[in-house]
Amino acid sequence: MPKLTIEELEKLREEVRKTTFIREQTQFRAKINVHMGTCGLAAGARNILNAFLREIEKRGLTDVLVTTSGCAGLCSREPMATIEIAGQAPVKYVDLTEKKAQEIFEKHILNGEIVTAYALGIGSEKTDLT
Amino acid sequence: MITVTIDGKKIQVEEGTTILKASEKLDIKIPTLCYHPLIEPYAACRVCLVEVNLKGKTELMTSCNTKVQEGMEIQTASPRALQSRRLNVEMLLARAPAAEPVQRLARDLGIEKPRFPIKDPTEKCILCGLCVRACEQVVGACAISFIDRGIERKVMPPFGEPSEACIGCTACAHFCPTGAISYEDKYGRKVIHEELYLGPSTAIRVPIRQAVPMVPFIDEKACIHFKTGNCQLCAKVCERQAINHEMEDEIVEIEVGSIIMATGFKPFDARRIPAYGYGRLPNVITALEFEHLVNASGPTGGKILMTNGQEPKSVGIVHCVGSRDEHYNEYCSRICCMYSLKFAHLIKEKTEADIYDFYIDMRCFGKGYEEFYHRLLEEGTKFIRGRVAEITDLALTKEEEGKLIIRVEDTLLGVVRRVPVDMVILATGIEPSVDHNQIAKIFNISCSQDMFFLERHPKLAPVSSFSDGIFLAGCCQGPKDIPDTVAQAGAAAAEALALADKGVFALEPVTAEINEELCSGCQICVGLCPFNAITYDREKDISIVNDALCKGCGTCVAACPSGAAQQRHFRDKQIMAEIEGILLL
Amino acid sequence: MAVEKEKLYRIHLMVCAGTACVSNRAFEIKEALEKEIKRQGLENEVKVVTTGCNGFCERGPLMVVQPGNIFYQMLTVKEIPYLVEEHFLKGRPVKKLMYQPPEEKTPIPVLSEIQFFKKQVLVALRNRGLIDPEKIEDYIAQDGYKSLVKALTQMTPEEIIHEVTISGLRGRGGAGFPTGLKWQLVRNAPSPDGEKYIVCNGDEGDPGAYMDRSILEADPHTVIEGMLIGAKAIGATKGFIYVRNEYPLAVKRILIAIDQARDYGLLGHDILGTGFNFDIRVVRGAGAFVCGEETALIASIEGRLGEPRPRPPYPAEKGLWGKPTCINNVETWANIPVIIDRGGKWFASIGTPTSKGTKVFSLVGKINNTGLVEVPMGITLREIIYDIGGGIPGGKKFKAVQTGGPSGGCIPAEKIDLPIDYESLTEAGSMMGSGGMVVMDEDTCMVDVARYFLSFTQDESCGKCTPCREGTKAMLDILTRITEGKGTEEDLSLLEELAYTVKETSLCGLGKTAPNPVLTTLRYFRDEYITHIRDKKCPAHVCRQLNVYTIDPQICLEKGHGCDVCRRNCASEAIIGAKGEAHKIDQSKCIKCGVCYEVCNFGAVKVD
Amino acid sequence: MSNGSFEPRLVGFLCNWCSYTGADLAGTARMVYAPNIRIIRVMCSGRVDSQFVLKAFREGADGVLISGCHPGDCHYQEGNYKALRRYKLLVRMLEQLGIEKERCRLAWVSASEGARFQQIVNEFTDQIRRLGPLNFRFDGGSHEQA
Repeated sequence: MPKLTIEELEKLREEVRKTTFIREQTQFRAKINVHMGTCGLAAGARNILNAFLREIEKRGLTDVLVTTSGCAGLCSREPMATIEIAGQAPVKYVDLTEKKAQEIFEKHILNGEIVTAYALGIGSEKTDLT
Repeated sequence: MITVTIDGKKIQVEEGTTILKASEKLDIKIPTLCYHPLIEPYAACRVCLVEVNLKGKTELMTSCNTKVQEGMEIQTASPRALQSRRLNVEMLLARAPAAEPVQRLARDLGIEKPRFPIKDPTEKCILCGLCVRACEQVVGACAISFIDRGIERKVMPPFGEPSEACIGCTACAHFCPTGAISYEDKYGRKVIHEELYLGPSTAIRVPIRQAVPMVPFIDEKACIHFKTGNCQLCAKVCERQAINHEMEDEIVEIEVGSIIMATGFKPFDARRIPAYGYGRLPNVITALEFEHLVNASGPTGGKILMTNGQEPKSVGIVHCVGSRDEHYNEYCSRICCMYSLKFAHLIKEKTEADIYDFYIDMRCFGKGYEEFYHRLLEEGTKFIRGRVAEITDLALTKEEEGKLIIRVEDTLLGVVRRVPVDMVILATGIEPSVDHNQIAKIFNISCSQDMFFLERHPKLAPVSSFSDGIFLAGCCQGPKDIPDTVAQAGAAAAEALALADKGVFALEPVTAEINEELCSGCQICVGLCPFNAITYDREKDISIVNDALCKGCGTCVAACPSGAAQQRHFRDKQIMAEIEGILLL
Repeated sequence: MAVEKEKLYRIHLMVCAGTACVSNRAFEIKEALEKEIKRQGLENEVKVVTTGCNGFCERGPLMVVQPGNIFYQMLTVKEIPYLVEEHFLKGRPVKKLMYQPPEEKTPIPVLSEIQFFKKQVLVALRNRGLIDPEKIEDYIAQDGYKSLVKALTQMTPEEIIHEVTISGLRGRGGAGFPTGLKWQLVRNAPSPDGEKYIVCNGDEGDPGAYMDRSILEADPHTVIEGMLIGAKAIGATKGFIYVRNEYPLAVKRILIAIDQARDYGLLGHDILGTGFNFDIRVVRGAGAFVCGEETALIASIEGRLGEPRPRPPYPAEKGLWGKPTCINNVETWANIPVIIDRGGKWFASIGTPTSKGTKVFSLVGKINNTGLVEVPMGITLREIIYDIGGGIPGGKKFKAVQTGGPSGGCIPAEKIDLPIDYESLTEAGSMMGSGGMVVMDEDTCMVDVARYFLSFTQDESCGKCTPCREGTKAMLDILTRITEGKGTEEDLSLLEELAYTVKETSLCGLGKTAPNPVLTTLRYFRDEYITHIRDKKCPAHVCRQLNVYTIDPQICLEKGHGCDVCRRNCASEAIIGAKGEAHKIDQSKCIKCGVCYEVCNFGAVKVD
Repeated sequence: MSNGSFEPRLVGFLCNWCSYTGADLAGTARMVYAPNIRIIRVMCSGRVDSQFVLKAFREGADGVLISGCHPGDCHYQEGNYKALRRYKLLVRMLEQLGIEKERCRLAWVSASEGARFQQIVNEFTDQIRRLGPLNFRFDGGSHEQA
């Protein structure tokens, strides 16, 4: 382990923070909820989840929350995920693939426009974001 | 300088002085237990607590280590200080009831019985740590320390076994205020007969009270500094800083013009006469031992006591022990008669004992000596003329039980008597000192038959020896008493001064000389001369005599084949002429 | 340990691995979690992190799920599979594992909502539950060593000391000596060869106090950073952390932290390239309570017998090996980085005019929420005991609280609204001390409490000075006699005289504070002493020798039908009666051991 | 020289420090010893040249005594040792000259041994008396007065 100079220390701080932010972050700008019921998992929800995680990792964002939840009920259109920007109504996307997920991430999460092509519906039960 | 008031009295002291020292200056006594002036204050016993008021805040502080500060008002016996001191002493009394200083302090503070349970009534240790700190700071051996904690705390060597670090200096025992540490008395007093040297009590001491000069010396074997490199307390307390542990014995060579031999004598060893029972029978002592006994600085402080500590009722003094006797020394030691009379007189003065004096001839040769002898007669000393045959403790009759019986042939009554006495003094004679022969060899002095040094001439040169510049004084030349010794010493000194005063040293006129024409340079004489007075001159190929070194023995002259070497006043021609003259008749 | 690229996980499980939880099988729970996560294939998404003590020890073993700050407590290995699947896979937090306040019905999922944590203000314990103490990177991520950089590069020693002085920080070891002033003293003290030392006092001998341990276990780096800043301020050349050997986990973690700090160039030679040299060595204490006292601690580090020496000279002038030494408690050092980071003024904004900042108390005894609480100075006892502590278990009445461990004193229930700070506690006869807070309810006998604490200090007295060695033993004998009913009136006055003298004349802090429990219990609960002495009775039935055990014949017959359980268990055959009959106790034989009272299921045995 | 009894003529070389003083002590102590001996004082027995002994015999001496300090006592440290060596060689030479070995004797007498000196001289005189006169005179030719 090389001896750190002050700059290296600061760089290391940023580096590590990128993965430990979730430990104390309470407010998030956006929340991605991948539905991982047994059917979702079978349909490949895990890859979608990892895709989203890689997107966050690539951009080093610290204000996007990724959670999973149980089956949303529409097993035929799995894998599904609900994207919710703080203050806006959540949007549920269906029949996701990794590529679609990246597209949704850039358009919806980063720029805030909803990708209606893949969306099933807008607005569903309210989740609080604490 | 700092000014403080102690018990109302104002005093100025240097900075850094402790309250205790400042109080001592005002001779206010503050009790202490774990304090010792030569050791760093430990402030453990808390008995030296005093009430101190500084800038409005009053507190109890230990006076042994707290340094004075400007404007302090100290009360050494305020009610608050007294109350806390009393309770602490009471607790200490419960821990160590047998500790004598604590008992004294408790009495002063009005404590009869401690209100706390007494665990061990014989306990003396008050855990003040003086022994531990002395062993560490003063001696430097660190052999003992505190072990365990709280109420179980005790002073122990490691694991309770005797520690190798201990050098047996007993410093811990001396520093212990309560005598809790006892030590096996190795350096105690010796019994009076075996050895006069009574063992060191401290490492630095004056040899004996009458030592000249009366100056202490350091006994390296007993001194802690030479064992651990520490201590040096004597140097610390000596105001004149006269002690320097670095000094060592050194051999000093001094060039002198003349030497006065005053090597003294050795008392005759009374053990060589088994019949007299010296060393075997108790209370048979030699004259020198009696001298030590009767001396004020002696073991009994001048009282004449037997080994059992009581005064003898009867004393026998035996003359000519080892003198005037073919088996031992034929010569008379001159001094025994007179000091025996002195002893008789002293015994008469100091005790009620009756005194028997066994003599052959009473030799009172000096001024006023005879008159002293007559006084003794009047005082009632019983004089018996005869040589004592034997001293025994084999009692034949009842009154002889437990006494020493002196068997003597009383030549005046013509009968053999048995005189029972409590104590016998053997008037031992004088013999040449122990290393008499080595000294004689070193200084090349010849000895007379009785092995004392031989003077050059009994009448013409009584104080000079055969070697020029070496003079004799005192008993080394023959037995004599103090007046004679002093006189002879004066004479020897005068001779030496005369020699030195002249500045010129008269050589013997009989030195050898070598005639240069006759000398063939054979160098026989060079190797012959014991004084290396002859040297070979290479250029002239002849030998030359150095007049200053030549002692004039003439050995070279006799050996010279060519007669080149001649001795002044003893030339060959002169001796040949003598031979002729002497044989004319 | 190369800095492998940190992977982004979506969930971090902060499993508490403080000594308490570890002894509660925290590590088994961790393994169960990891096994389960692997089985569910979540190993790239869910990361298990072991942290230092979370504080809520009552409810161990604990886990906090981040993000979301979900608090799980009293976990058992059995429930882990269900938990992993339910919460981490399906995202539904498990209600029955959450904390549920005794009276209420609905559990509280989020940690910050829980009463125990709500009123706490974390400064010294800021990183607890957030970082893995054995990873320096976690600490650095939490702004670790940021203050050190600021101190080394932007601040002069005088500025640092100024900052600490205006912060009003006072020693958290117990004496409460202003830290800024102490640093200034050590900085000014001359040292011929320039050697000066700083020491972190982690001896923490008080029974029931374990905040130093939890700081060393949870966040060792904050102590190191604090000491580095102190070293720069004072000009110290070497540092020592003196930790009790009875804290093996703390020793292990502080050693790991020191090695990591050295590897990263934050300790040793030319720190962070600034040319500043400073190193720290850990010294393990041999378990003597007296070595918590600064001069005894110095003696212990020097390898000598651990016993205090008279002062002055104070350690600031002549301490370790005769050099100027600054000794501060673990918690004091832990506050330093925050003060430098957020400024003295911010720190001074917390607490009371005379006692600034926060204090960590270890809340123990008869309290529902046993654990470590860090509260701002000035908080009242009521808030600590009821709001944070969750009140007294079993609905018992609150009687008193002992603060400051064996050197502290008892504060009676009447003073429940006493704001806590150095002066208020001292005025009440107790002292802040290390921060131990033992809550006592009506079933506690104050005489026995005094006896217990005194037996501790008596046993731990180093025995050097007479009052402490002999005085504590004498006081203990008297108190023992009183609890055995043999006490007399004179005993009481002698006890008071002893207590006063030992407090006044002892050489060091141990002796000076040992009588506090006695003095405060005498001051507030004198009546209990009187009942023990005159009526030979112990109201709280704690002093068994004073209890009288009798059997109510009626209950014994009707309810118990003479079940004979008590007779069989009575060791001294003091109970007479055959099976089926009412039993009786022969008072002459009864040694008052209380076994019959415990074994009788029908409450027939009465204690008076 | 009455021919009734032969009175030997003896010559004694005495070292100044021991033997000569011993002889003097014998005198002061009124010890009587045979007058036959004529004493020549030399500084040390080492000074006695063998020629002196021969000269004495030639001049009519019947016996020659050389006397020095006891070994180790010599005032000049080694003089008497040298005398002892010369004496050993001398007596062998005397025999070759027809002079009985006993006629020349070497003795150690220290300054205090007056009695011993007396006893040596008397005994030496009787011995020589028993040996009878030497008559070692050269006939024909008088001694040139060297």
